[in-house]
Amino acid sequence: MIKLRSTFPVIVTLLVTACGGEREIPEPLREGLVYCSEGNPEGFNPQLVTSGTTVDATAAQLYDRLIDYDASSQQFVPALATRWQPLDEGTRYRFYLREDVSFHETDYFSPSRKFNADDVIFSFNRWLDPTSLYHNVGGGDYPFFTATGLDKLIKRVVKVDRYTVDIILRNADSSFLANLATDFAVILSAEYAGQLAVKETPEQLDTQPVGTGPYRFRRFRKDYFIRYNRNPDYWRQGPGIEHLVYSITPNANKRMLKLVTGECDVIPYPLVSKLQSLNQKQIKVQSEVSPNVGFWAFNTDKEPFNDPTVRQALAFAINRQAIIDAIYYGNAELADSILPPTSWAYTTTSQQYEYNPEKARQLLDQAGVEPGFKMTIWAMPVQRVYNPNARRMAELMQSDLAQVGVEARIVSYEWNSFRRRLSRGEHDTALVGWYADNADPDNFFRPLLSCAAVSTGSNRANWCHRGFDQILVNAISTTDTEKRKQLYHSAQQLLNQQLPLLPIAHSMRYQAQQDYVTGVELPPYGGISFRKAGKELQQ
Amino acid sequence: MAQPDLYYKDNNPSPLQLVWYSFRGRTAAMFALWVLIALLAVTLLSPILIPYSPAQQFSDAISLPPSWTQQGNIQFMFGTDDLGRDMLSRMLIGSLYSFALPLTIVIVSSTFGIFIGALAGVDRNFKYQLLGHVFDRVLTIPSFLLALVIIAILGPGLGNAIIAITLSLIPQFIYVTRNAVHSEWQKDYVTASRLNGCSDTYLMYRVILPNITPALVMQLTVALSVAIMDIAALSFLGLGVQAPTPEWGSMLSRSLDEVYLSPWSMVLPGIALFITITSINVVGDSLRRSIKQRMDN
Amino acid sequence: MTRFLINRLLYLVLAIWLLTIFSFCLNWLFPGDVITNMSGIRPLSPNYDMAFQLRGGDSNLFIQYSYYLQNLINFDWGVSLVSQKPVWAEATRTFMATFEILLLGLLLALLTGLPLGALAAARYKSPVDKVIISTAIGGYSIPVFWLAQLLILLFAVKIPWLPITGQIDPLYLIEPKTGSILIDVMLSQSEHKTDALYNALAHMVLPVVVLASLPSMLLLRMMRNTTVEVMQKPYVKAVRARGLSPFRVVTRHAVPNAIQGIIQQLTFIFGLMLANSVIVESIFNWPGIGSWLLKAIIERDYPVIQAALLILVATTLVVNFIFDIYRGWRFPIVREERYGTA
Amino acid sequence: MSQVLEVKNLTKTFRGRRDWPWSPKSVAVEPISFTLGAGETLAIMGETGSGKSTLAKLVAGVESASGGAIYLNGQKLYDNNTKQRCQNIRMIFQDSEKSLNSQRTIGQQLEEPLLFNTKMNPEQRYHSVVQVLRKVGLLSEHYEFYPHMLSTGQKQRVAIARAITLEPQIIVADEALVALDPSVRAQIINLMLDLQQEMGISYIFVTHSPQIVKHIADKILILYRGKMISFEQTELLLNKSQEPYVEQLLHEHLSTEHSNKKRQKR
Repeated sequence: MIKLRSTFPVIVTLLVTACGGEREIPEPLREGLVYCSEGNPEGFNPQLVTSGTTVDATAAQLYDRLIDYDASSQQFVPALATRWQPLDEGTRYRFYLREDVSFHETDYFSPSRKFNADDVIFSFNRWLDPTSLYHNVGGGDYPFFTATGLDKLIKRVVKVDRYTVDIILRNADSSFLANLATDFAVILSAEYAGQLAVKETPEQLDTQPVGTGPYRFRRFRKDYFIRYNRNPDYWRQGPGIEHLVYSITPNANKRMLKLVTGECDVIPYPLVSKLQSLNQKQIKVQSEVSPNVGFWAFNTDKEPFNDPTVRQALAFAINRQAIIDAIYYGNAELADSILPPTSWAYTTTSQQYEYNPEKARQLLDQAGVEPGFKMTIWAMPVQRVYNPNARRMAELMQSDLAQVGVEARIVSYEWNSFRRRLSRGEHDTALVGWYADNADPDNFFRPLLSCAAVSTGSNRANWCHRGFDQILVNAISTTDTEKRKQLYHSAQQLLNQQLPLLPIAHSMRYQAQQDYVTGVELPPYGGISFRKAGKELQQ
Repeated sequence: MAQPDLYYKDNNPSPLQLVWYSFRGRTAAMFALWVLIALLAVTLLSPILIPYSPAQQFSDAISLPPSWTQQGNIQFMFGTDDLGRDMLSRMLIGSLYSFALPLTIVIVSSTFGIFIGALAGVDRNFKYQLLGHVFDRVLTIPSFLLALVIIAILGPGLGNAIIAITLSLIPQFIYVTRNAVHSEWQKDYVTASRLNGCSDTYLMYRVILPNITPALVMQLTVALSVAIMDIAALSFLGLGVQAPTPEWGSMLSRSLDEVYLSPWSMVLPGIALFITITSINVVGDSLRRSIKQRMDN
Repeated sequence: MTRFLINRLLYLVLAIWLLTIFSFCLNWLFPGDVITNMSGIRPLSPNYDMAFQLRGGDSNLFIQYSYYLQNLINFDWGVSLVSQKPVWAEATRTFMATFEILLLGLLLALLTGLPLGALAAARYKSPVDKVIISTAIGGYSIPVFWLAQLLILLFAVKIPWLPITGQIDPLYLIEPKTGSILIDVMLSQSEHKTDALYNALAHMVLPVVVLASLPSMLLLRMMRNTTVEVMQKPYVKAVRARGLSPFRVVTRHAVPNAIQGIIQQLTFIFGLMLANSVIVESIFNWPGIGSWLLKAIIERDYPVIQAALLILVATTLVVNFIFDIYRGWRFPIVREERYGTA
Repeated sequence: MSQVLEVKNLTKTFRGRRDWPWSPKSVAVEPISFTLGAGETLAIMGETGSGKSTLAKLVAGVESASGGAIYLNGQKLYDNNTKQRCQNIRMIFQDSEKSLNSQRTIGQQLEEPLLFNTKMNPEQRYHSVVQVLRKVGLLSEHYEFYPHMLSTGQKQRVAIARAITLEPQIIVADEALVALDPSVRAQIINLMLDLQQEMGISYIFVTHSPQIVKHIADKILILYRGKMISFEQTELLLNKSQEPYVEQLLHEHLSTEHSNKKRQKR
């Protein structure tokens, strides 16, 4: 008993000191930043994916591109290429590369040379050239490049000299530079790839990445964290912190709580209305208008979703305004096209799918869908800017559908399995969305709805419509904005009538952070950039 | 009558009745029992009692607090959740999944378990002994882990969770019954009845069963609280009842999302679970004490 | 004693052997390719042929099983279907993480449950006793996940003192070598070991408290009941009549008597905590074996499911064996008991 | 006089629980043969562990023999034929308390043998039970009683009632009188002797009380470690036996009782 008595105070003091509010903030905490991300990255090479979680985790942190897009000036700005010029009537672009840029020095790789044209050639050929050594490593799918047609557009990448590269196109293309400035067109190290090929572990290129970006990869533990540390030899102004940690927290509310307890410095997609109700003074909320769309895709490969009438009927069955109110807390706009109204190619569409259960039932009868019809709604498990809570949205829709005699079952998997299964077309319908990678309207159409995107798995509706594809091709091969506008208008009308997917909302993008965090950027067409991140702590 | 009537016939309580008298004397126990009976009544009547369909969404009444608060509305006694669904209706329908379902599970698994256990208790072959020992080892694995094992094989879902919990409870019943029957079987009164020429079924149901009833009832209460806890826990983890179905555990699991805006969505299902399990535990505990008291006298 | 030990050991080995057979059978029960279920290597992977060879894919069941056992013993447990990382390495790390909070939770439960139980018994039928015992019954009935949520609400939203997820602030850059965060901090080269240690302890508070709550209530009740029983014994009454304080009576006479019962309960309690750890870990994002299993179940990651189940079940068996042996050694009557029934 | 019971080379071997399968079996009762006439009383004696209880159980059918045979009125008894045995051989247990089912009324328990061995209807059964109860000196009201409401002596009477319900030829009493205090014991013995005279029952008493043996036994069977060392008429054995073991058995009890009293006096 005496023993027990004496251990109690010890434990109590331990606890008190452990929580101890008065302690000075230890150095590692001052020098590092925790970003609570919403899911596991699929890998560490954005070339291989379209998933936002992977892009957020890698693109701006580990890598650089040839050129960047500056949203404030709405212009392309130099990155690894110091300048560039179109030649041969826009079918050849010459890039002059920056000298004295070094790749990451990590515990698994020490670069022996600086960045040069070989790295650019290697990085492009990885996805461009099916015969290149690395093309099939990691599955050989490069969804972004296939979906945007970049792999078809570029004929060849030619080394002119050590610091000059020519990219030869098959035809002039208005979206070319915009696509090069996206998060996916990253530059990898050819030297590192060569070493791995010798060691016969090529897949390490995508799991233990080496780039030129502001942070170096250090460690990834699935479901728990990704660690980066500052690249001391970064070629431009680097971050003000030593360490960057992605603490993986799929649950949106846990993320909020962790922001409140101070376990997170920055979180994406806070539930803004809830945060306001918490009334925490030390937390700042940033918001951005963001080009995105959350939608409900019908798997048009499957009966009866191959029938446009059924798709329209289901669209009439859903009370989308209620979704905007309950899921987005009003911080979103009801979508009537997959293009956000801010886009120059946007047009209002003829047919509005307002909530109308009677009409829905009527259409279903017309299409021969019996009451009691069973279907699945696949709701993505993570929170994205275009959909803060897909599972809850699915619940709302489930009860809406029940009204018209359709029994919906909600299906959800861990994010990466979910995407894998979607690509295999296991779903009836899916609640997903899209976030624009660049300012060009084409980025909303081709990755989501072109025939090419069916095979790469970013066309969740598995919808392939030759006429529609032709409109897109026509639109992309002209530089006449007025003509493009007309073409995109007709594309939107076609979509509105065919309805392979039902647009639900265009949402604002939010991010919450502790007030001492500085320099965390939300590029409008990208994930998140910690390049200029810092902390201003009062000491 | 030549013989005086010295004893009152009515005053011949059986030992089981004596246990009940002792139980009846405990205020807390009786209170808990009444709570359980009321709960059962409410559960069975819930389809009639609910004011709205549990899936109906009132888009003009999202996250409405319970009626006893300032902003509350008498129309929704327990308030509404984040999709504008009536909490009272959801709680009531939830009791079907959180109380009636475990009850059914326990009844089914106890039937199987007691039957197998009785067989195993009578037979004394070597292979049964060996099985018994291995079985003892299996029993050290808690039922929740066993249920997880089964869910891991079958995959998540309500049906699978029901199968998993039913199967995971059976061993406990087999074990308790087997041991009870086994130890009773050794006793002289069973031998005596055997020498009376009683058939095996008579031995089992009329001779031994009344003697192991207290042990079985105890095990039933334990199993019921375990089953309620397990199904709630599995649903909480997303392995049991799936999202929109209003089960208390799954309601709790999603309530964390709403905790700052509508704390009642977390408090109400939690309290319901807590009261149910406490009542069962109090009843079980009092029962055990009554039996013990009976034995001591 | 030797015979008792051998007997117990035989049953343990038998049970574990059956477990491996069960685990082996799981490969068939799970949907999909058997070799993939075992090794985590997908049929399209270039390594598949090798895995097929190594696991005896074309031979009969018995040979396959022997390969399976061999791989099991060599700690070649395949790779995760999802992360393609070796299962065994992750299994040991997650196991250690779980074991850490389990042990601390058990310790906390003993340190709170036993003294409180003794106190209640010493003040038998007084208000103190009644308060303690009703708290115990109530505490025993709180669903752990609810308790965890209430604590999160309290410590995250109302008084933000304690962190609510993970093992340690990731900025301390502690690499998960063993999996047990305290050991990892000790082993690390960090210059801020003390700070890191405090931070890790703070992270542990909530999971450990939640995990300890239920066993603590169980121990409390059992300690109280045993003690009250002992206190009713004539010899104890006699000692008390001589003027020994109730407190001394409890420590001198009741505690030693209660220990056997407590050790018997510990087996049960350990299993209970292991089961609850699945819930606690997933709520507090503790990288333990429970949350690992849970994710694997949801992601249908068969090699991981198998490994986690194997380890969880084997652990309960082994712990049960250890407590059994200890009881047999410490209280010879137990050894007789086991043989006594015909 | 014709022999009611004839036991020929009855044997019983056990396998101890603590033994491994390959260890040799232990022998509880070595081949034993004896006979018992109608209305006779046989006492089986021996030290603790000599196998006397086992022998009684073999005869009563509680346990099955490993070898040998039992003949009742010249008919062989089979293990699986419980009816044949229980109608003719009944047993009274060492502890009446434990041999009664605490959850059932006296009446229900006494009805059991009637239920399974006769074709009586419920009313007949009730009357038969009441009659038996009266016979052993209990009241008809006891029909509704539970065992815990009776005294030890009354329970013993119930046990006897159960034994005589089917009017058997033989009653085996396994230390049935040990637990009783002397006055009750005397009552019970007298009751049993009365019943014997009335119904012509043969008794097999397992006991180690020489007093009782002298008082009631016609024959004595003495066992030593499973072996029968003597089987004689009581007077003969008492008078002429010179064997020290037998001597000790027949007088031990007296002397130990004596020394106990002495010790208590101190």
